Amino acid sequence: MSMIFGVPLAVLAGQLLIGVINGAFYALLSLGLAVIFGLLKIINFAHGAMYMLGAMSTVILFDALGINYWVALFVAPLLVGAFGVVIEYFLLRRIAGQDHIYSLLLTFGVALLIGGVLTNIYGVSGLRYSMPDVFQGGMKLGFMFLPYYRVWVIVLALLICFGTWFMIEKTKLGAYLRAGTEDSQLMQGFGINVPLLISLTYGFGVMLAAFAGVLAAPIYSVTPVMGSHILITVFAVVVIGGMGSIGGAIITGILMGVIEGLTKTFYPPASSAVIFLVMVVVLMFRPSGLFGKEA
Amino acid sequence: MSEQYVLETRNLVKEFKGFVAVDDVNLKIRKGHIHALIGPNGAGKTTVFNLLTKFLIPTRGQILFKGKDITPLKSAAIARRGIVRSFQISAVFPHMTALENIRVALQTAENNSYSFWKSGASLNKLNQRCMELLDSVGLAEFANTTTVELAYGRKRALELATTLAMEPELLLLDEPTQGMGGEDVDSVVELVRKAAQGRTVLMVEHNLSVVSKLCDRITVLAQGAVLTEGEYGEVSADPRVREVYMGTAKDKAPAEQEATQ
Amino acid sequence: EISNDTVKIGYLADMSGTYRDLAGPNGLAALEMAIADFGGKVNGAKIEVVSADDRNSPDVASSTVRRWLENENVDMVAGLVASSVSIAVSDILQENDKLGIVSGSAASSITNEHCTPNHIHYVYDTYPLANGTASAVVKEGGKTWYILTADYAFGHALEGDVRRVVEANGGEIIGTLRHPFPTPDFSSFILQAQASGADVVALANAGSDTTNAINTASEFGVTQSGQTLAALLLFLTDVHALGVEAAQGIQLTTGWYWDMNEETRAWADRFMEKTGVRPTMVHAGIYSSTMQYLKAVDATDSDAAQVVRKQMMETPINDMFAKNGRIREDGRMVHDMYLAEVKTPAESKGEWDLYDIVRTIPAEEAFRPLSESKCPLVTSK
Amino acid sequence: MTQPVNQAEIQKAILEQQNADNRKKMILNGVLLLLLLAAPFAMYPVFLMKILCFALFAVAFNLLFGFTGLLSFGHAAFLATGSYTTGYLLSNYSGLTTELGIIAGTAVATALGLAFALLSIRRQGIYFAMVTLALSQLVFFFFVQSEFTGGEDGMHGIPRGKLFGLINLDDNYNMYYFVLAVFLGCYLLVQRIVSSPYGQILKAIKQNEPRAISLGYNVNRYKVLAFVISAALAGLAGSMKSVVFQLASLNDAHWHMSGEVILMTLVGGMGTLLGPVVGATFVVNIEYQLSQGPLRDWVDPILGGIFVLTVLAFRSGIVGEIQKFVKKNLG
Amino acid sequence: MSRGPGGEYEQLRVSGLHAFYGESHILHGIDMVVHRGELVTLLGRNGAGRSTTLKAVMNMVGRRTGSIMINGEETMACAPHHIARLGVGYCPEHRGIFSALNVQENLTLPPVVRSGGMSLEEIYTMFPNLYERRFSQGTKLSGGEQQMLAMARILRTGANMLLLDEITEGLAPVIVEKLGDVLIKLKNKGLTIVLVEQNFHFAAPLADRHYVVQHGQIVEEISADELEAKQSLLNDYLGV
Ligand SMILES: Nc1ncnc2c1ncn2[C@@H]1O[C@H](COP(=O)(O)OP(=O)(O)OP(=O)(O)O)[C@@H](O)[C@H]1O
Ligand SMILES: Nc1ncnc2c1ncn2[C@@H]1O[C@H](COP(=O)(O)OP(=O)(O)OP(=O)(O)O)[C@@H](O)[C@H]1O
Ligand SMILES: [Mg+2]
Ligand SMILES: [Mg+2]
Repeated sequence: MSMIFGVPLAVLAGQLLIGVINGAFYALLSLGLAVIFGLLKIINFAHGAMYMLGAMSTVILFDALGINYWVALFVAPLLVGAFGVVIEYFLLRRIAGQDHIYSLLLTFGVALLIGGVLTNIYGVSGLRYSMPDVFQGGMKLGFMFLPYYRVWVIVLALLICFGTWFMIEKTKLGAYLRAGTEDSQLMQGFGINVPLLISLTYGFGVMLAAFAGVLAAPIYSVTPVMGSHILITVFAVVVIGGMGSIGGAIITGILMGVIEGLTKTFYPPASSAVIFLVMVVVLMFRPSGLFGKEA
Repeated sequence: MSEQYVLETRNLVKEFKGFVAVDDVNLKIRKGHIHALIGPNGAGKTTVFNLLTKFLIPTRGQILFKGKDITPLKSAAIARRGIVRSFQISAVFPHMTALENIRVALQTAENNSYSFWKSGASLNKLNQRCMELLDSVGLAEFANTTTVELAYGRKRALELATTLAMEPELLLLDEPTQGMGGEDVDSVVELVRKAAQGRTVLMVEHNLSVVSKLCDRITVLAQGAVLTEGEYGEVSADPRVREVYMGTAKDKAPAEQEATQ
Repeated sequence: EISNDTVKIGYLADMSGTYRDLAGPNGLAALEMAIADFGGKVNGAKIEVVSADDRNSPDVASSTVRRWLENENVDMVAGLVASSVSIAVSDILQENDKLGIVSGSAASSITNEHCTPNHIHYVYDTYPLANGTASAVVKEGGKTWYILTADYAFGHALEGDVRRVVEANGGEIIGTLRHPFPTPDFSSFILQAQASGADVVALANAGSDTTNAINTASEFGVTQSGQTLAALLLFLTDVHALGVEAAQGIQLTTGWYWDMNEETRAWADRFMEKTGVRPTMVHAGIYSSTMQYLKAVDATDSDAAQVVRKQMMETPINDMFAKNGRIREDGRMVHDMYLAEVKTPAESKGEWDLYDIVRTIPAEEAFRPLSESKCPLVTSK
Repeated sequence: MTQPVNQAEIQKAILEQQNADNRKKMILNGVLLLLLLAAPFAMYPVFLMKILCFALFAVAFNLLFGFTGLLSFGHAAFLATGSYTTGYLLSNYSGLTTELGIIAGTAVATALGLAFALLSIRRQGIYFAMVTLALSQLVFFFFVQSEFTGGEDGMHGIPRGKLFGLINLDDNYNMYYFVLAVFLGCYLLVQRIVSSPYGQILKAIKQNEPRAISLGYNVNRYKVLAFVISAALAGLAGSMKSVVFQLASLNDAHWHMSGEVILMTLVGGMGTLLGPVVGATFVVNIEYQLSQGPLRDWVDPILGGIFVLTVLAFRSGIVGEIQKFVKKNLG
Repeated sequence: MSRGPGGEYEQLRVSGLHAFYGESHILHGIDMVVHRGELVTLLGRNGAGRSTTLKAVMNMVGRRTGSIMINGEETMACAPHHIARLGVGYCPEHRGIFSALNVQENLTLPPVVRSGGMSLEEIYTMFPNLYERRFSQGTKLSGGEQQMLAMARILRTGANMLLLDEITEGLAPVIVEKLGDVLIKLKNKGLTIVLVEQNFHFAAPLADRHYVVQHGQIVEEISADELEAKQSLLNDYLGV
């Protein structure tokens, strides 16, 4: 069997595929973050918490009301999205126009609140959630065994990413959003209900995170802390892609998934640090990220 | 001998992604002149300023200051050589007092701007000079006022005073009277006239009455290129200039020239 | 005699972080149960409890414990989960010559390099974990091993112990992989483990890393493809979170299981009334160790660290937690450990009916023999 | 033009203003000093030292954030570098007197600070924050991997040793007054820096960078210097901390620590001198008191609530709000 | 009832308008009326409060008291985004070009509020620069080009009352001239225009009436025909 740096080609192929899948997952998470920062200039440190809420609510909806995965796929993100709107309306709105740092502090506080409360109710060892039967098993690709669920994840994630990108970059609504965040007062002067727009945007952003949460529920251990681990990584993705660049977030997400995957093969201990190395290097040469507009 | 020219540009070009904003511009600014750069909107005036001060990097061409090539220098270095600009929108340090604003400029001459161990009092020796400069623009009484609280016109005056504090040999003014009306304009004209003593000034200005009152020489830019150059009389007489810039202002003295359109 | 007529116990544990569930608030409940069962008084002296969250931070822990010992004359510190915390606290205990009982930590170094005459390590450590599981699995024919190791002290220690045991029993380690802590997604690592073709995939990690790995392993059909999955540190709460669906068949070593006999069940029922969940081995250990401590205080009518420790060492432990357990001079409490196998969905008759006890590992076999000890208390002899 | 005014008078007024401010500063410093001198008799010394260390850390951070306008999200790296270096040296070279160990720790942190600065200083706003974060994550990775840090278990039993080989620091009171002296020294230094000629330039850069450039200032150099000083002080804080607690752990290097110092600064009041000190005291206290009390399981949510409240209700921080109040009501 | 004494339709009636920015009290009781098809200017020195008056009409200032009627409808209670829907087009003092959008997007951004606005073609023929630069980032335009864009933008919406703040600022005379013609065209189309101008010489020949603002109050109302008579008075107010 042919080798690369002592790694069988077959294994490498598998790793790449896995990388792309995790990448799609990062893309979905960083997309929400990019939408929220790019359009609202809010540094959403509650993003991890929202991802966690998405997963937790999927499990809780099932345990409490017997709501199954398919329904949860819609209901959970909507619930979390609504929650996001509430947060925007009652908290974030009051610090509109203030320095980034305040939104960071505020959302970080919110994240601590949510995480802490849930920890006290559900503990940290995780909630049980079993995978829908249709996804049991997987396909044998010769070089690896690919669970059906991972296929589902990548397809769905990419669809949503593209849809979001199109809505923001190519539609009138998107234009309103982009402009409204620069000078909301003037936009209102043009007759556009910016406050509503902003609430909905934030709601939508966290909805994406929650959606990723639902996708994660069957495969990762669902705990109140699951979000805080992934938060910083996702931030790195957004920065490398260029803060606020929607397309950038998506492409970089996948890219990072692959790079991380390769690191996991060649030097596993560094797999959590490599993304930051990439970030430093990228920002050396492109001050506003791979796809960011020059500041 | 190019010594009589403080500033020269040779075939200066700036392109933005294919779009040529400044197209092969050759400027010659005489020592001691007040030189105006006029031209329709988007002609490239501000861009030229940005190139001269290195806020933008020229695509091609040379910039000579007192005969020396300064094209490779950085913004800060150029400022220290004695080319200082004022901005199209007034640039001040909003949360410092008027006096402190000037003092920051004066500190460039001192060599204490890195000494973080010295006490603030060590700057007081500059106050005298600050006051003189403030007085020269009629802001002495506002010395201790925080700059945000100054009215628009006064901010511009302060900015000018700050610029003067640098003892620049060449002063670049981008639309110094913009957004001003009535007597404010006149006062700025007076300021510039004062400032120009013993200096060279290059200014962009759309208010033709100001140009006609102040400037010794005028260069007209259009679509990035030099259209013509000369004294106000010649330039304003030039039909091309009228067509692209002044408009159908018939044979009228500049002063009342805007008064009736 | 007992200092200022009170025996004061400080309970220090992670109350809000990653280790919350294996000791945490319920550990305090266990401690209080012990005191209540003991009668609330010892030799007429009243028993007080103070408690704090160590936030998994040695700073917080040490400033808390310092104040307890130096200003609030606490006599004994219980709980102690994160190894960084336990080691930091043991230093302070020695300075002030007070007693500490470590129930939650896994690091075997606590009674080895880091041993002091002022603390006892009660429930388990990495040595028996590796010992129990590894030797058993090798004996069942798992000859070639691939180890997924959490890339920090605990993981490295566990990996080392496993390597020793496996090779001692004629097995072979054909690959190890050190993954960052924590790792949200294990698919890449599991894939490499599968590619290695090893008989056994061992997990030298803990908490959410372990549960994530097991989840992914079952998703990628590790067991179906004929490999054995061995988790070296798995708590009841983890298995409960995984569910028998994903965890079935996994072999693991535990110091105690609630459903072993009448005695354990009886206590577990009382515990459940109080807390709503079944106890982990740590909870049981906290109860047992506190009892042992109070008995010693009672017998010696003293709360001086050395006196009590000596007494605790001299009296063998026979309660619902351990039979013939004893505390060695290095502070290690040695007792029988158990090799358990997670039940299949078919076998499991309830939320908490999770383990089959496959084999009992005798105390002397389970723990690191004193002959190998680096503890000054032992070597200086 | 306005009627001629007497310049001399105005200048006098300005100077008097300055003196008045200085007097105010003196009085404030005096009060602070007295409080701190008396504190150990009222409160537990080790705990006080913890507060001082974090206060110093926050002061260092605020020099960069509050006074230069640079948000570093990687200051934990310097704290940790300071504490690990000092810890390692003191544990392994018994000949070393404590102060030397501390100086060494600070030096290494300073060097690291320079490296960080050179790599990050050209980045603007949020990108600057993120580069510093990334770099500190790499440093964290290094500490996790290296043997000498003891990884997760951390570094323990660091000897406090003798100051100048004379004063025994195992005595909490000696230790406290040593920490206090260092803290006050740094506090005054920062106070000086802010009002120094250099401080003026920093102020200017913070308020209008392009203008500062056009006046001929090479702003990046000034920023780098500010960053390095800040890193040095942060490192010093770490070194002191490792000596006080006799341990160094990964918590110091974790990004949460970088976050915590931001919180301390904001809660206390960024851009004010006393703010970070008050903020640190407040946050450390709250966290500590809560983790002891009946609410110990609820520390995180309560902290979260406090941050939310801070941002919504008093954004300029405790000190900032007080200053506002004073300005408004007492002229 | 929205019919003034003269019987002409009252497009805008401001009475007793006070406005505040936080603590500072800027407008002290503005009273003015603008009839349909009129072009009215607000003259005054820097800081007099003219821009603020327009902002107040758009409900863009901190706090307001008094009354603002648009088409006879009281709007003090209206949310900002409802005002435009009443057919009001606002061109702000500092242009408000969006950097996130290119020139064309900027142009087409404001929603059309009424029929009869100008088409893109008409606009581009009026401002060739904009056509030339239509795909470059809005804020990359020159100062003057941005000014044109800001003006052109609202001509598209078909608003029938325009509030224009310093639209000639920084424009070359030739463009200023062109703008003059545009305003006359618009006026002839029956649009109502409130013009804030520094450049009196530009405003004078266009306007039907002038309001002079000082310290947040209307201190003088001058109709076009009185202009000669009151010229000197005006010069005092404006300090020309
Ligand atoms: N950063 C840039 N990127 C792309 N195009 C630019 C940029 N800056 C300026 N331009 C274009 O270059 C041309 C010249 O701009 P400049 O600002 O120099 O004009 P100007 O002469 O100052 O006009 P005005 O008198 O209106 O200020 C304009 O067409 C403008 O759109
Ligand atoms: N956002 C604001 N906050 C506080 N005060 C303001 C604000 N905007 C304007 N002001 C003040 O309100 C007063 C009136 O401002 P306004 O812009 O209406 O003047 P103006 O008549 O438009 O003059 P110009 O626009 O030529 O400066 C000025 O004193 C100005 O300082
Ligand atoms: Mg310009
Ligand atoms: Mg205005």
